[in-house]
Amino acid sequence: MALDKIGIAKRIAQELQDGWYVNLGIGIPTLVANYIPKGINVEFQSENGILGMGPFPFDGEEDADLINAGKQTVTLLDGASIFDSSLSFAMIRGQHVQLTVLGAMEVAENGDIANWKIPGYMVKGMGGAMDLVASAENIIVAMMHTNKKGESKILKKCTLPLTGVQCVKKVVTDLAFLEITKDGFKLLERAPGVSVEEIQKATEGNLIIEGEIPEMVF
Amino acid sequence: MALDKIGIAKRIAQELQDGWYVNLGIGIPTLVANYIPKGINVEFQSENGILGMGPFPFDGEEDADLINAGKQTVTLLDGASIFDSSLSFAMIRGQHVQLTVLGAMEVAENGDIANWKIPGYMVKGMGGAMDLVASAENIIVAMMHTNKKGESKILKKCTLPLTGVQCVKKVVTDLAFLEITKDGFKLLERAPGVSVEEIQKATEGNLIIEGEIPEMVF
Amino acid sequence: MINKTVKNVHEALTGVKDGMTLMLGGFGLCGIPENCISELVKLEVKNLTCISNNAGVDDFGLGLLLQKKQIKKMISSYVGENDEFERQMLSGELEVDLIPQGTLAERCRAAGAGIPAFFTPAGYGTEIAEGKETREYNEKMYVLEEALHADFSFIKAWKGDAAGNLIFKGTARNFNPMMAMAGKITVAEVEELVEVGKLNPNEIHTPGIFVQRIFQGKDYEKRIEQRTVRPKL
Amino acid sequence: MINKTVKNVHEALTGVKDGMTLMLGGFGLCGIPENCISELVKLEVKNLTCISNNAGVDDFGLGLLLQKKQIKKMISSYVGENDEFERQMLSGELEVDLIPQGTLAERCRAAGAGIPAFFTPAGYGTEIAEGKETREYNEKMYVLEEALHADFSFIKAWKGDAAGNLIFKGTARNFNPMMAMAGKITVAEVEELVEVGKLNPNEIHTPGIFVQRIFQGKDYEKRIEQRTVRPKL
Repeated sequence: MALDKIGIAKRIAQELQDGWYVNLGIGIPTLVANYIPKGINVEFQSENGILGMGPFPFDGEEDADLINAGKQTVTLLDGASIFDSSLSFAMIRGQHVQLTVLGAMEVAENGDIANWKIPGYMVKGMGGAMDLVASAENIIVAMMHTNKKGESKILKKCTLPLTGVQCVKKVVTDLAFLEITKDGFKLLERAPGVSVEEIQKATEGNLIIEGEIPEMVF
Repeated sequence: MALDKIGIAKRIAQELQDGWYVNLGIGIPTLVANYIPKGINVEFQSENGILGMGPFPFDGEEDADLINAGKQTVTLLDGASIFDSSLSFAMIRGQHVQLTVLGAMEVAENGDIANWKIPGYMVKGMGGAMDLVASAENIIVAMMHTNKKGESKILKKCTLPLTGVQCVKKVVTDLAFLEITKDGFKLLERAPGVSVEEIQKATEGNLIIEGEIPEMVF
Repeated sequence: MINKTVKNVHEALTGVKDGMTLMLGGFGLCGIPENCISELVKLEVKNLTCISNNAGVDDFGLGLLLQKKQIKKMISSYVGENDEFERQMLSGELEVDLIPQGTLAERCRAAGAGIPAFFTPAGYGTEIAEGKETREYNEKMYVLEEALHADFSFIKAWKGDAAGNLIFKGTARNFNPMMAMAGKITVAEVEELVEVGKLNPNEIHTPGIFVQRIFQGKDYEKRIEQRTVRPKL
Repeated sequence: MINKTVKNVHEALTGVKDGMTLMLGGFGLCGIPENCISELVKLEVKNLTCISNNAGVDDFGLGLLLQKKQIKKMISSYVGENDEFERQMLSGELEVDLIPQGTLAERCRAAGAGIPAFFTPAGYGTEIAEGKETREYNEKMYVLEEALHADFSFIKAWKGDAAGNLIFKGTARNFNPMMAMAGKITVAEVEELVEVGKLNPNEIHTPGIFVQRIFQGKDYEKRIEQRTVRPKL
C-alpha cells in the first residue's frame, strides 16, 4: 500500500544521523521532526533564524516573536540560538547544515528539482528553496510519485522552471525510496506492498533496478 | 612656528562635525580625541570592534578584553557597542564612518597615500589602513611635511608602495593645512608664524596658492 | 553619544517621497515595522519600490500599502498569503522581482558592508541566473549578485537607545539587521526605548551607526500568521 | 542537542597534522586561544600555515609557535611586535602573506558563508591587487577576493555551552566569530563552560553549528600588550 504523508516522513526520518543539523521544508518535511530515531541527536534549523527549534508551544504560550519558516509559532529547545537571516543563510550556503528535506513538484534523473513555479499560475516565490538546494550536500526530496492525473513526477527531465540543478541525492515518495546516481534513479526500497512494476509504471525517468528490492521497514 | 604633534591633532579636531563617526589611526590621529570642539558630539570607531570608545581606563581598572586597534587598554562610553571584525569593516567599507584620520609617509597631489611599506625594511603590514583609505569618503592625513632629511613628503607622485589611490581629501602637517583638488594641493592655512614661502619650499607636489593664506586659529 | 531620537513616527518619515526604494524588515508578519507602515499609508506616498522578504497579508503589513496601490514594485522572496497582491500582480499593475531568500539577505548585507557584488550558488542553472555572470569555484557553479540599496530602511526592534543601538527579540530579528545596514536613512521603531547606557554593549545586535532615526513605537498588534499549538498536558 | 564537549585541549586537537592550515582568533593578544596554542607547541606539529590577524609577541601568542619554528607561512594583516618573526621573515625561513584587515575578516566570513568570492575596494591600485581581477561599480574600483578556509579554527570565547554556542567578551570577540565559521573543524576554548540552557538564545554571538569541539580552558594569562591608563582622580 502506498505511503501516506506520515509514512514518507517516517521513512525520511530513518535517514537522520546523530549530530546532524537539519533543515525541514514546509509540508511533509516538517512532519519528519516527529519521528526522530531513538538515540539520535539532531538539531533543526529554521531559515528565518533558529537553531535548536522545538515543537509547537502549549496552547496559550505562543509568542508572535517566535515563528518558523512556515510562519508557525514554535518553541526553542535548550541550547537553541537565534540569528539574523544573513547568518542563517551563511549556515546553509556554507554547508554547515548536513541535511535538507524539502518537497518538489518534479525531480529529474540528473538530480534537477522544480518546486517553485508553474507558468500561468500565481508565482509565490522560491523563499529559501533555491539557496537550500544549491548549497546542501545532502538533499532528500519528499513528494508524491505521480500527480493527481497519475502522471509521473519522477522524470527524465523537469518540465517546470528549475529550482536547482543536479542537487537532489535521494527521493522518498509514496511508492519508493530512490537514490539519484549518474545513471538515473536507483530503486533502493519499495513502499510496503508496492511492487517494482507499479513503481516502474509510475516512473518516467530512468529507473535502475538491481537485484531484489526490499520493502521499507518501519 | 611649526606645529608639534598636538598642534596637528588640535587643527584636525576643528574639522570634526556634530554627529560624525570617526576612525582615528595610531599615532598623532589618536590625539585628536583629546580636542573635540565644544558642543560637538562624535563617536569613535575602533576597527577591532568598538563604537563609542572612551578614554584610557583609570589605573587599576584596565581590562585585557577591552583594547583599541593600537592594542591599548580603553574604556567604553555610554551608548557604546561591541562587534566582530567583519561587522567593523562593514561599517568602514560601507561608508558609515564619516571621517578617517591617519598618518602617512607620503601623500601625492592626486590623493594617493603611502603609509605601510618601505622596501628593504621590515614590513609590518597594512592592518586596517587599506580598507580605511579605500572606503572613507573623507580622509584627513596627519603627518610631518618633510622627513628627517628635510625632503618633502607632500609629493607629485608617491615613491613608496601605495596604501590607496586618489583617496586623501585633506592633509594637516606641521606647516600647513592642505586640501587635495584636481590640480594639486590647495593651501588653505599656514601654521602660526610659518610663511607661504617656507611651505612652498617644503612641498614637492603642485601647491596652489590663491589669495591671502590665513594662519591657523586655535 | 550621537542622539538619533526623533519625536514620533511622523518626524521619523520626513523626506520619504514618491518613487523611492524602501526596505522593510520582517519575516511574514514577524518583526515588521508596524508604525512606519501605518505612517506610509497616511503619507499616501506612491510608486514605491518595496524590498521586504514578504508582502504581508491583505489587511496587515505591506498589504496595507498594496490596498492603497502605493507600491509599484515588490522585491521579495515569497509573496503568498495575499489576495490583493495576487490580483495586482496578475493584472500587471504590480511589478514583482523574486529573489532567493539567502541572496536577498546577503545583497542587503553587501550594500551595507560596501561590497558591490559577490558570488552565490543560489539559483545557478535556473531562470534567476539568466543574464547574470556565472563562474566555477572548486567544481561548483556560482552566480554573481549585486548589492541592494534603499533610500529608506524601516526596522523594528525590541529595545533600542538614543544612540541607535538595537536589540531584537527571537525571530523578529530576521532581515532587520541587514536592512538597517543597507538604508541611506535607516529608521528604527522600538517597543522599548531605554536610557542610553542601559543596553549591554556586548549584547547589541545592530550598532547605532547603522541607524539614523529612532523612536518609541506604539500599539503593536504583532499578529500571528499561523497559530500552531499543542494542547496543555 | 548535539554535544560538542571534549574532555580537554588534548582531545580537542585530535587530528591536527603537519602542513595543515590553521586559523587562530584574536586581535593582538586579545581573545587568542591560549590553551590551543600551548597544545600546538606541545604537539610539535610543523609546516603550519597560520591565519591570524597578528603573529603574537616573542614569548606569547603565536610567538610561541614561531620560536619552535612550527610555522611555515603566516597570513595576517599586521605582524609587528615580534623580533623572532622579523628574523625568520628577513632570513626567508618564514613566508608571509599580508592582507588588509577588513579583507581578511571578510574572506573568513565568506568561506563560512559559502561565498567563494566578493568585490572589495581595499587595496585597489596597490600591490595587493596585482594579478587580481578588478571591476568598476558606480564609478569606484574594486578588487575580487576569494574565500579563505582552514583545516582547523581555534577560537577563544568567554562563555560557551555543550551545544557549541559562544558568547565573547568585549573586544576579545574580533576575528573569532568569522574564523569559527571558516574552519572545517572549529575548536572553541571557553573561560566558562556553562550548562546547556543557561545562555540566552537571543544573546549568542556564535551559534553552535559553527563549533565542532568545545572545552573549558584554564590558566588564562590574558596578557595586555599596551597598558594605557589615566591616574585615578
